[in-house]
Amino acid sequence: MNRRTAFRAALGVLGWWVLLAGLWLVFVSAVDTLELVVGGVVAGIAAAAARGARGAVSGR
Amino acid sequence: MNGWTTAATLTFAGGVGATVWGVATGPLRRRVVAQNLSSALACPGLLLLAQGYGRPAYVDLALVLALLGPVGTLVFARLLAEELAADPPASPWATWCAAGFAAVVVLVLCAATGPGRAMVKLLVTGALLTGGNLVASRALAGGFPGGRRG
Amino acid sequence: MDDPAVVVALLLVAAAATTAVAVRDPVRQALVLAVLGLALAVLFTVLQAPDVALSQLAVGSALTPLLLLLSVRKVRRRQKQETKGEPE
Amino acid sequence: MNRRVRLLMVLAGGAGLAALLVAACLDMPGFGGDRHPYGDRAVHESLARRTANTIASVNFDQRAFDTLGEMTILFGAVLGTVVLLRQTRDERRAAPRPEDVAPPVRRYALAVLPVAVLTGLYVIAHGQLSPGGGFQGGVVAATALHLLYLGADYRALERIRPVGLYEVGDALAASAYLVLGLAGVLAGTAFLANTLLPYGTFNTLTSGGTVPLLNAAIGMEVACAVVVLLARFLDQAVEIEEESGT
Repeated sequence: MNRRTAFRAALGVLGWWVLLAGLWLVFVSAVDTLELVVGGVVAGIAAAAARGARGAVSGR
Repeated sequence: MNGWTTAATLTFAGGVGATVWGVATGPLRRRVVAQNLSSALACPGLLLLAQGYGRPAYVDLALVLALLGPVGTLVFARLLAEELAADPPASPWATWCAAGFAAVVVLVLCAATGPGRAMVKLLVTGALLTGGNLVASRALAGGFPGGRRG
Repeated sequence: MDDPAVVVALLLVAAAATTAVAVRDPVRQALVLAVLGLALAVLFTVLQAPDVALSQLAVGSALTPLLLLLSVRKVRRRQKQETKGEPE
Repeated sequence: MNRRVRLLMVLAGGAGLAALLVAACLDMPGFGGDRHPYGDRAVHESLARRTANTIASVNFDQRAFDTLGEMTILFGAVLGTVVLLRQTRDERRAAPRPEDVAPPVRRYALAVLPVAVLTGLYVIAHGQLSPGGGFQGGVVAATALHLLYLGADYRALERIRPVGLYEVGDALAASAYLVLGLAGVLAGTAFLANTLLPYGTFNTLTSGGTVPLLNAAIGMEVACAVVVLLARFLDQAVEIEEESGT
């Protein structure tokens, strides 16, 4: 993996994180600090899953 | 009973009732389409119930169904690919009708909810449902051209 | 019992459950079971039990069909192997 | 004791049970009535502990011991499946073959997988606030992973699903539930008593004392258990075949 593909992968994960954190904000009924922290962590987990899935499909 | 729950009851009686009949009779190609339509019709019904009971938390039910209903149809499309390749289902008419019905219900509910995060949640649910059902219907009609292998 | 939604949901469950018993082929039974799960989820929702309905949706819509169809596939593969006498 | 005596005993026992059931049914409150002695008490208790979702309060606080039993049943069932569906000596593993998938189906699977994982975790985290909880969310998250099998093939799923790790996660989550229960004993109250943590503000993520923590433990346990269960079924259906000529 050279620097260019690593950069693109990081960009992809970041994009997924932003999208999923936004979805979390839409799902929850009331927003507070803890909700934001938990949402950020959960969106990170889901973004990692998205990255892993893409890698598993294309890495044949 | 109010207008929303009446609409939901009619959806369940007419739509889901018809899919129970469809899944119980006929060749396999009709049954898998009926299974796909059942989640496409039950999900708007659940959204209508959430509005009718005045409980926004019930929208979570429709959200989970919008995610997992099409996944269930993909399971059938994937594992019955050989049988379905021999006798492929073609139902653009019914699928588009169900998708249109879901879209109308979601838009009406959005108008009733008013702008806000709750409206975006409804729109996300509707997009996941219609997109998922269209893809699942595509998968049933030859989404796995290799037949059953891995 | 005077709520039409409850009556409709009960009738749907009764029809789908009877069909699930009457159908003999396991593949078609799995299809009916998926719709039966949906009808049960509707029944639980109109009876104001959304937690149970969510459990039913989570398990019934994708997990149960997957387990059933994988079992059917294993059995069929073994039958095919036995009739051919060699692995596919 | 011959056949006839046994039959008579069964009939007598069955008749007694039927009589008791009928007597109980006759004294039940009417369907959809407004008298709910147990419901009123459960709602009162759950509000006293600031748990918005009464069902979560019943499952993880008032009757948390029942949930421990249910978790043990799932754990044992998965353990039994792992033992029964193992690879025996006269079976061999064939490498799963790649699968042709139509591009829209593959794109859909890759796009929905993270959204479904997020939704599963959302359902687990908000178990004490809205419908849902550890079991429902765990099943949704575990099902989401298998979109990779549906939208691609088994080799892709195997790459992101080390079964051993999920087995460890299953056991760890089950132990976490027990440890949370024992913490109550060490704190001087009772097993699984909800007295350890402050009850928090009503209708926020921290409300309900230990309910969110028990929900998280159950969520992890169920998600890992479902992944392990499906892994055994998939192995049998896709990879394991009998030796030829046996």
